[in-house]
Amino acid sequence: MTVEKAEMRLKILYFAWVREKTGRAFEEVDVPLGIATVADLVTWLKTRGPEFELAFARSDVIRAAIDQVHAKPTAEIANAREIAFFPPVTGG
Amino acid sequence: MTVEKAEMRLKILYFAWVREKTGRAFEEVDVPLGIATVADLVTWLKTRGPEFELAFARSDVIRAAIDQVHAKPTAEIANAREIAFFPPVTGG
Amino acid sequence: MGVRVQTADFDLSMEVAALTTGRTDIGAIVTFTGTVRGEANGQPIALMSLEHYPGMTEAELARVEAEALARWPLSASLIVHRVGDLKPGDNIVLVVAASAHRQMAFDAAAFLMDYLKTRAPFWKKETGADSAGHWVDARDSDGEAIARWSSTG
Amino acid sequence: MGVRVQTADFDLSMEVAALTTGRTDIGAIVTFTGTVRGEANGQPIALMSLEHYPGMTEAELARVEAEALARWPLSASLIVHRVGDLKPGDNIVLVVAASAHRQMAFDAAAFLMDYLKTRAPFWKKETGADSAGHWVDARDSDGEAIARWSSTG
Repeated sequence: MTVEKAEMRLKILYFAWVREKTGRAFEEVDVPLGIATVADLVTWLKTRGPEFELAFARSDVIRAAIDQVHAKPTAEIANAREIAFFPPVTGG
Repeated sequence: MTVEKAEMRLKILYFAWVREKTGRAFEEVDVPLGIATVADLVTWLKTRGPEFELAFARSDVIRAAIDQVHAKPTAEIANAREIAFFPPVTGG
Repeated sequence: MGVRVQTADFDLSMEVAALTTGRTDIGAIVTFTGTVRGEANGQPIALMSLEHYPGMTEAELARVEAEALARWPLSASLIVHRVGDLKPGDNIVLVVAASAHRQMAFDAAAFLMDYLKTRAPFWKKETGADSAGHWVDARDSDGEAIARWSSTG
Repeated sequence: MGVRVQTADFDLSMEVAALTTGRTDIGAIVTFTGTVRGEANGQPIALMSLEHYPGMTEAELARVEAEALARWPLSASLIVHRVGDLKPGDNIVLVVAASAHRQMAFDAAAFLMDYLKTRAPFWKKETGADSAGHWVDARDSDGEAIARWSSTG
């Protein structure tokens, strides 16, 4: 992969059953222009194949973090370096 | 001391500053007839000398236990074996 | 379920292990350790002496523990209270409450401490650097702390 | 003030001693230990696997600890969370809160646990005796527990 538009290159991480369903722990992706929010990114990810459609089928329960801080679906992803998707946390 | 009326013989214990002021940790006393409650007993004890008058001067803050159970001033002392007087507890 | 009064120190890990080792029904263990502070009312203290009422202490602590067990499904609980002469930094008291879920363990441990502070027959005497000793006054806030529990029974 | 994520077990006494030894400003130390229960929803479990988000975990735990310090004058605090494969009875998490007075230590420890359960990026997977694994669902009561704190800030 060559980096043509650095501002669109994102590291995406998946945890717990989101990781199991997407079949990967992380990837670097080139996100098309026009993807402004976390919700936009989820919509776009679901178009990338059946494993993503399955992983994000229950997108209402999936949580996100932008650069290691919890983020809402409406959060802007501009300038983000890394975005993570995961189920509600169950530690402690 | 000989036990003439077993029902009037009481073991009385004193703790913390009540002990220091009465000058004793415990004693066995023959309580006269007519002493019915914890409050009656305090009133009678105060007649036994200046150290008791001093020890029970702040009788409103002194607590009592009858047979190792917290008791109110109005509690009956009939059938008690041991009565204790002490300041509010400060453990823990 | 145990209650002990002792002059010796206690070890947190050993006490918890004795209650929980080999058990898989416990999910939450809360401990409270009370220690001697080096100052009281802004004055340094050199020594803290703890006096108690033998016999009544054990009976009262057992009653308090029974009340806690009637309120919460505790898996295990323990109260250890030291007596005698202690120095700043020394342990005074240990309360352990173990339960399947965390809120019960927290509530039970706080309850045991509140009752212990207002009912268990212990008295503290502080001795300052000048060797003047004075008995610690009961704090009003302890009475308020215990009042919390009367409406939740 | 510390936050650690580790595969190794922890020792309660050693962790508390590391926070408090030599200090005489502490009067109350509350610890919470979370352990793996042997059953989930009535089914025995053989293994509990804990996954986390390295980097975010430490950052989030540090933020939670900073919030606790903004609310209570804590003398010391510590969060240790294990990851990897654990068995029933094993320790999962340790929270320690030390303060001059007991109510602050209790409140701070409960607060740290509530926030940890709702914000720290850990996920538990239980494996039953039949080797079937499933991810633990978040409990609604954890969301309610955290809501308590928003009105007391």
